[in-house]
Amino acid sequence: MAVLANSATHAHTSEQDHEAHLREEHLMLDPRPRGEMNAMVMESMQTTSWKFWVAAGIMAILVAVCLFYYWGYMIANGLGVAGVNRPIYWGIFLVNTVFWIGISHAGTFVSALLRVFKAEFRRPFTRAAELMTTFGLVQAGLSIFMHMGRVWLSYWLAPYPNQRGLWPNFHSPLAWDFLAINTYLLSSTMYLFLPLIPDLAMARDRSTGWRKTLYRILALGFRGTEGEWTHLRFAMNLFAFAILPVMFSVHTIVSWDFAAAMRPGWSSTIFGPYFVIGALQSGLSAVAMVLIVVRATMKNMKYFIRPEHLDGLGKLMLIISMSWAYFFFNDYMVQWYNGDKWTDALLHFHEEGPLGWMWYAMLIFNVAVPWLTLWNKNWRRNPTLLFTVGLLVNIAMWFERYIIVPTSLSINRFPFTYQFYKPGVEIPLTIGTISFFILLYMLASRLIPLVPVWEVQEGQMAHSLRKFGKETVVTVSDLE
Amino acid sequence: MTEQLSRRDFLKLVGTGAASAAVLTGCGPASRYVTREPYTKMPEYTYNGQSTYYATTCRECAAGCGLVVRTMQGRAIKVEGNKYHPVNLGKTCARGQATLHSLYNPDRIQEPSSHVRGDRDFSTTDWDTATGIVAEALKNPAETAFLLGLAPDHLFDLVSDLCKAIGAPAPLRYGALSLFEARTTLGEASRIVFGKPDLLFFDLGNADVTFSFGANFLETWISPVAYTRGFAQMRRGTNRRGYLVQFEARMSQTAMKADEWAAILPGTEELVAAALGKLVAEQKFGSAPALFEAVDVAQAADAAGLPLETLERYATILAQAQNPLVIPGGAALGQSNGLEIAQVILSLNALLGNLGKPGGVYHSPASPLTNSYRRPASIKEISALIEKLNSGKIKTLIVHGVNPVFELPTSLGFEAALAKVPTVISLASFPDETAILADYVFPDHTGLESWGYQQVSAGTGQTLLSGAQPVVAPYYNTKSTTDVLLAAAAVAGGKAAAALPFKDEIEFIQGKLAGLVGAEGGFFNAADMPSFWAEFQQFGGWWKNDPSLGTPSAASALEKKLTPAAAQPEGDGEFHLLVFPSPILAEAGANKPWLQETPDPTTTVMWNSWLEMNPVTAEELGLTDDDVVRVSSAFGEVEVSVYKVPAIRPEVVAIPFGQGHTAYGRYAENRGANPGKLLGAQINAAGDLAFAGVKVKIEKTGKKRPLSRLEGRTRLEAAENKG
Amino acid sequence: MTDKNMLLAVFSDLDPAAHAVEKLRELGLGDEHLNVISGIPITEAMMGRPHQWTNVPRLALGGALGGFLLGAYLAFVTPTTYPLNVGGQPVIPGPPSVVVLFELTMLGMLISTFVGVFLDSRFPSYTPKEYVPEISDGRIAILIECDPAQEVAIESAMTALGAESVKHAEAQTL
Amino acid sequence: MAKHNIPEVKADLENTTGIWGMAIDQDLCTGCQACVAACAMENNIAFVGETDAGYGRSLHWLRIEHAFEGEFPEVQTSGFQPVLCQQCGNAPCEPVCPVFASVHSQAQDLNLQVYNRCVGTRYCANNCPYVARVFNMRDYDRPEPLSNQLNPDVTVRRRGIMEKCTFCIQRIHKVEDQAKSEGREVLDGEMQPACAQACPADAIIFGRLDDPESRVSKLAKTGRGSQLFEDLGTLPRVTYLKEEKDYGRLG
Repeated sequence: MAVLANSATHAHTSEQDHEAHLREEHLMLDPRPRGEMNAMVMESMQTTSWKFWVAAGIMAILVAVCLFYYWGYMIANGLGVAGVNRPIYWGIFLVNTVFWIGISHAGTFVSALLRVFKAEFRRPFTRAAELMTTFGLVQAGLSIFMHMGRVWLSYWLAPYPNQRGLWPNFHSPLAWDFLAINTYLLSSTMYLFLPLIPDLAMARDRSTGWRKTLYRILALGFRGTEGEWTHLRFAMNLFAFAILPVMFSVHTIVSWDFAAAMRPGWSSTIFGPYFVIGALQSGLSAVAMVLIVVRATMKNMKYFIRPEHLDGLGKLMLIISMSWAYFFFNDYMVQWYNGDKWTDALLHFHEEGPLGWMWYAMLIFNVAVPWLTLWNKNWRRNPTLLFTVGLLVNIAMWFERYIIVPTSLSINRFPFTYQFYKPGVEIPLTIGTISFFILLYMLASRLIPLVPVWEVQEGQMAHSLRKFGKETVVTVSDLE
Repeated sequence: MTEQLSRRDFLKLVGTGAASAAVLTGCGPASRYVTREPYTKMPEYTYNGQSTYYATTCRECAAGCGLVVRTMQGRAIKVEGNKYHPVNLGKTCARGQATLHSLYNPDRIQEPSSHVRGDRDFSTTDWDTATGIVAEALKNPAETAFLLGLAPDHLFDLVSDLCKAIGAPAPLRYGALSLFEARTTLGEASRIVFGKPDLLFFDLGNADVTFSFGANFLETWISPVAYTRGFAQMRRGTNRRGYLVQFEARMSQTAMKADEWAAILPGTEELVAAALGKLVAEQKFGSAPALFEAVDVAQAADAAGLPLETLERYATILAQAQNPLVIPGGAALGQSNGLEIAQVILSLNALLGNLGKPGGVYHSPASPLTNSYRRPASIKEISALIEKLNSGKIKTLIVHGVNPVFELPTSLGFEAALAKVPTVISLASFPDETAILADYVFPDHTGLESWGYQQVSAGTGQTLLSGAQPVVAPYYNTKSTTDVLLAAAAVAGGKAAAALPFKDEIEFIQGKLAGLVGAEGGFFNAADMPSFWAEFQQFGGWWKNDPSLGTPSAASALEKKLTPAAAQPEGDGEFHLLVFPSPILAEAGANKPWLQETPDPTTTVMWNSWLEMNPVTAEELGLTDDDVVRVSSAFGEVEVSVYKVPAIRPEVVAIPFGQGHTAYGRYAENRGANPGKLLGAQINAAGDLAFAGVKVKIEKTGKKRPLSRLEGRTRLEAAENKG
Repeated sequence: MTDKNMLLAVFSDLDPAAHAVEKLRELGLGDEHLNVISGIPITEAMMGRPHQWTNVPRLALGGALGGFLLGAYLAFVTPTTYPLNVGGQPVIPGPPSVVVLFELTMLGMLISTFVGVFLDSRFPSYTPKEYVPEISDGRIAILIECDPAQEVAIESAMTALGAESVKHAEAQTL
Repeated sequence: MAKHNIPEVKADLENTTGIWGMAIDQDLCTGCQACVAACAMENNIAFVGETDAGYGRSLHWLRIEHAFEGEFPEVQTSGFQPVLCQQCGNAPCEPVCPVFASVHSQAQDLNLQVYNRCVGTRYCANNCPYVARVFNMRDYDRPEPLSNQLNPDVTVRRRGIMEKCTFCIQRIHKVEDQAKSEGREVLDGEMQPACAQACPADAIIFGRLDDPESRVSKLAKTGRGSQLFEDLGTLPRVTYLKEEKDYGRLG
C-alpha cells in the first residue's frame, strides 16, 4: 500500500540519492506489500538448515545433561554438591537468577517502553525481545528452584494456607519475589501473546498440515474485525503502560533480597534502581546479541533488521552504560564514605581479594568498553563489534552479580567464619540454563513469527518523506 | 534433668532397690542377680516416654569423672555429669560427652573372634572357646603377661590378685596420657622431695598466683575437668582474681587462658624454676637456700630465651603472692632431666611455703581400697617387658584397655616384640592396631556397658571410689573381661581358681567394697552390702564428705645442693619437637566421629593432624599453611601439613598426638600422622620417656594437603581486628 | 432475519474501502449491518465508522479492583489467621503490604485485560466464519449484511469503488 | 481476628528483658569444646566429615572463636568466645523467611527454627549477623548403630534444612512442664541447656532474664557484660562477660 507522500517532481539527482538512501536505511521507509512480507516471515520460520538442527541437538543434549541430570543429581544429594557453604549461603544460583531476570527486563523495556513512547525503530524486533523476557524468566525461575534446599516443597511459597491457617510470610522479600516474579512471568507471557494473535492468524492463513492446526488453535479464531482490533489495541496499550511498573518492581524487589538484609555491602538504599539499570544493561546487550544472531542466521531477516536497529540499540546501550556507571559509583561512593569497618573490609575484599580481577573486569567491560566503542555510529552499526560489546557487557553484568552475591557473602562481621566460594554443580547448571534459553529461543524461532508483520506494516503506513524547504525528512503520522 | 534427692527419699529408695534386687534375683543367668540402679526415682528399664538415668564412671580417661547417662527404652541417649561426684561435680569434657560414640561405634568388635595376625577378617568363636584359651594361659603363669590400661581399676585389681596368686609377673598398666603426663616422674619426685610417692593434688582453685610448667591442666593433664573447675574458681577468686603464668614453648590451650605465656625453650625448665626459686628466696628471705644457690639467673634466662627482666618480674609476682602455686606438667617432665625438674618445682613450692595450705600442694587422698599410690608403669618397665617379649619368655600376652602398637613410641620396638609372642589376646572393643596384630580378640564391653570401679587418685580432695554400672544392656555379644578371667580361672583350677572364688564380676566387686560397708563419713552410710551396693550404683560411687588431703613435708629438700642444667635433647635436627596429646582426641578419641569433628581449641583443625610452626620459621623454610612436610627424627619420620601459628617459639615445632591410626575403625584410620614414630627411647631418671627432648628435621615435600579448619582462611588484614 | 445475505467486499486500499463504507451508508445500510475486517489495526475514524464499544477497560478496572482486594486479603487478613512474631515487626507489616497490594493489583488488572480480550472477542472460537485469507495480506474487507434485493446494487457500487472482489460471504473454517 | 500479644512497635521490645537468657564468662571459658560436643550429642547434630567440615559446612550450633594477635614473642589471644544463636529479641533472621520457618516464640521469647517448615532458601542465615545458623548440605551419614544415640526429643534433620541453637528448648519445655505440674515457678538453675550443663568451668550460665534475682540476670548486669553487635538493635539474649587480664582484680 502506498501511503507515501509524493516526492517533489523536480528533484535533483542528489536528492533522489538521498531519498534512496533513506529508504534503504529505514525499514519503515522501505515498504513492501504485506503479502510479500508475510511470505518472507513465513519463509524465515520454515527454512531450516541442517546446521540449525545440529545446534539445536547440541543444546538439547546440554539441557538434558547439564540441566536435568545435574539438577536431579543435586536434588538427590543435597546442595552439598554445589559450592555453597557457611557463610556463603547464596551462590551462583542466585547470580543466575538475578542475571536472567535482568535479561528478561530488556524484552519488556524494548517492547513496552518504546511502544509507550512510540519509538518506531522498535517495531520489527519487539517480539524477539519479548520472547527473551519469557524465556529469560523461565531460566530465572529454574535457578531459584535450584537454589532451594528442599525444592520439592517449593509450593509452600504459594499463597495458600496450611491446615493450621498459616499463610506465607509476606514480611519476607522472598515472598514478594514469589508474587512479583509470578506476576511478571504471567503478564509478560500475556503481553507476548496478545500482539502475536494477528500474526498467528496470518500464519494460519498461509500454512498447511500440522502448522495449520497449530496456528489455527493458537490464533483463537481471530479474523481482524473492528471489534477484535479495538479490544486488542486497548489491551496492548494497557499492557504497555502497566507492565513497566511491574518490570521495575520485579528487579527492585530482587534487589531488596539483598538490600533488606543486615549485611555490610548489601544494606544499600540505591540497590533498587541500580539493579534495574543493571538489568537493562545486560538485557539490552542481550537483545542486540540475539538480533545480530537472528539477522545473520535466519532467512529474510536482513530486510527486517537493519543497521539502524543496531544503531538504536547501541545508543541505548551507551546511555544505560552511563546510567549504570552513575549508579555503581553512587553505591560505591556512599559505601566507601560511611566508614563502617565491615563495609570497608568488603570493598577491599572486592578489589584486592582473590577475585579482584573480576571487579576490574566488571568495570572495564561495563563502562570502558561501551564508552569507547558505542559513541561511534559506524561501530554501533557493525554487527560483529556490537555483538562483542554485548557479550562483554553481559559477562561483566554476570560478574557484577557474582561480586554482589557470593563474593560479598565471604565477608561478614565474624572474620573467624570467612570462607571462599568454590562452585561445584553450579557450573553445569549454569551451562544448562544458558542452553535451555537458547534451545527455547531456537524452537520458538521455528514456530512463532519472529517479526510482528502487522506492526511493521502499520509503521510503514505511518511513515513518509516530507520536504521542508530543500530538505527531505522522515515524517511519522500518529495513526492512533 | 536429674532431681534433687533428699536423704529421706533416698532411704525409701534404698528399700525399694533392695526389694527389687531380691525379686529379680531369681530371673536366671541371663539377668544379673543384682539389677542396675537408676540415678533417680525412675522405673527401671523401659517406660515409654520416660528417661531413666544411670550413674556410672567415665572411661575415656583415667580421671574417673562421674557420669549420669540418660537412657530411654534401653538406649543411652546423653551423657551428663554426676553433680554429686567429687571429681567433676556435674561437669564433663568433650571426650566424656562423646563416650556414646564408643558405645554405638559402628566399628566395634561384636563377638569373640580369632584371626590371622594383621588380617582384618575375623572369624567368630564362642565364649567357651575363649575362656578355654585364656585358661590355658593361666595354667602357665610364668609365661603369661598382662598389659592393662589406666582404667578400669577393678580389672587391674583382679588381675593383680590373680597374678600374685598364680605367680605370674605383676600386670603392667600405662596409657598414652600417663606417658605424656610423666606420672611416674611426678610420683618419684614426690617420693624424693616429700618422702611419699603420690600424684599430688594442686589446689589451683585457692591459689592467687599459679605458675605452670607445661601442665596442660585445661586439656588432658591428670584430671582436666577437676582442674578446669579449679581454674574457674581461681579466676573468680575469693579475694582477687587468680593469675596464671604458663611456661612452655608452645602456647597450648592452657597457655591461651594464662595471663602470661612464658615461651621458654624446651629443656630449660629446671634452670628457670631454679632461677625463680633463687629470686623469690632472695626477695622473701634475703638469701637463697642451698638448692637454688648455684643457679646463675642471667644465664638461666638467656638459656630459656626469656628476658632477664621478665624473669625477675615473674619472681616478684610469685614472691608477693598470698597463695602461690607452681605446677609441674608433663611436657616439662618429659625431658632427660625430668626428675630433677620435678624436684626443683616441688621444692619451689616448699620454698613458697604452700605445702598443705589452701592454694598449695597436697598429698592426694588415698583410695578407700588401698593405702599406697599406684603409679602407671614407666617406659623403663615397659621396655623391660618388651625385652622379655623379645626373649621369647612370654608365651601369652593379654592386652586390655591400651593400644601399645599405636601408643608406644615406635622406637621401643613393641610391634616387633609382639611378633615373637606365640599367643596374643586382645580384649579390645575396637579393632585397634594391637587387636589387628593379636591372635584372638575377646571384646570387653565398652565403658557404658560395664560394671567396675575406679580408684580416683587425683583431682579431688575427697577419698573417692567411683563406681560404674552398665547403663544399657550390652549391645553385642561381648563379655566382661573380669567374667572371662573368673571363668578361665575356674577352668584352669588350682591356685587361679582358689584366688578368684567369685561367681561373677559383681561378687568380685562387692568383695572389694566389703570394707566400706558401714564406714563412717561417707556420702551415704549403709549397714549391709545390698543397701550399700544399691546406693553405690545409684550415686555412682562412694566418697567421703570431707576432704582428706595430706600435708607434704619437705624437711630437707631445700638444703640439698643442686647444679641445675638444661636437658640433653636427642637427635641432631634443628627443631625441638613438642608432641602433645590432642586436647580433644587425647589417647583414644580418634574413632569417635564427633570428636574428630570437634575443632582443636587452638588451631580449630578437625579430622587431621598438623605441624604447628611459627610463621617466621615457615618463611625461612619457604613453607606456608597446608604444605606437607616430612618431619624426621633419628627414629622415624612422618608427613604432616603445616599450620602457621605465631604462638610457638620459632625453634620449636609441635604435633598433636592422637591421629595417625592404621586401624581403629573408619573414623580413625589413615588420618593424620602419629608423632609416636618420631619419639626416641631416651628416659629420665624416673624411667619416664623424655618425649619432649627430641629434635627433628623438616623437609619440604612439595605436596599440599589442606587442613580442615573451622576458622576460615579468608581473613583480611582490614578485618583482622573485630569489634 | 432469516433471509439476509452476507456479502464480502474486498479492497486493496484504505481509501476506496472508506468510500465504500460511506456509499453503503448512502445505500441505506446501517452501521450495524457492516463490519470491517483488516490485517492491520485501522481506527474507526479512518473508515468513518462509529466508535467500537469495548468492555476491556472496565474489565481491567474490575480486575485491578479484584486484585487489590485479593492483595488486601493476603496482606491484611492472612497474617492474622495465625499471628506470628517475626523480628519484632507488626503482624500486619506496613511497607511490605504495599508491595503485595501493588503486585496483586497489577496481576489482577493484567489478567483481566487479557481475559477481557478473550471475552469481548469471543476467543477462542473455531466455528466457521466469513473470511478470506487475503485479509491477512493487507486487504480490507467489508462484511455487508443486506436484503437479497439490495445485493446487485451493492455489488455494482462496490466494484465501481474499486473492490477487488465482491461475493457472497460463506462461512469457512479458518 | 485472632488474639495475639505481638507488639506493634519495635521500641516496645527494647523494654523487654527477654525470658530465657545466657551469660558467657569469657574469663572462665577455656575453649575446651565440651559445650560443642555436648550440644552435638543433645541435639542430634550430624557430623559432616573432613572435606565438608573444612569447607565451612560443619553443623556446629556453637563455635568457639579465638584469634592470635601479634608476632612472637608478643603474641596475644583474643580470648575464647563461644558464638551461638543469640536468640535475638528482634531477630533479623525471622522476617526474611518466606514460609515462617524462622519465627519467634512468644512463650519463651526464643527464636525458633521450624525444621519441617523449612524449604531451604537460606535467607535467614544470610541475614544473621552472628553467622549462627548452619545448613544441612547433604543427608549426612550416621552409620548404624550410631543412630541409637539419637535424642527422641529433638528432630533429626535431613538435607536442605537450616538449623541452629535452640537453647535446648526441649529441656525448657520439660522443666516448664515439670514446674507447672508441681504448681511452682521454674527454679533458677533448674534449666540447663546441654552446653551450660557440660561446661567444666561453669562459664555458661543460663536462666531467666525476667527474674532479676536469677544468676544470669545478675551477671548480665555486671560491668563486664556486653552483647555482640548491640548497635544492630537485635536485642541478643546472650551476654558476654569480657575477659580480664588485670592481675589482682577484686572478686
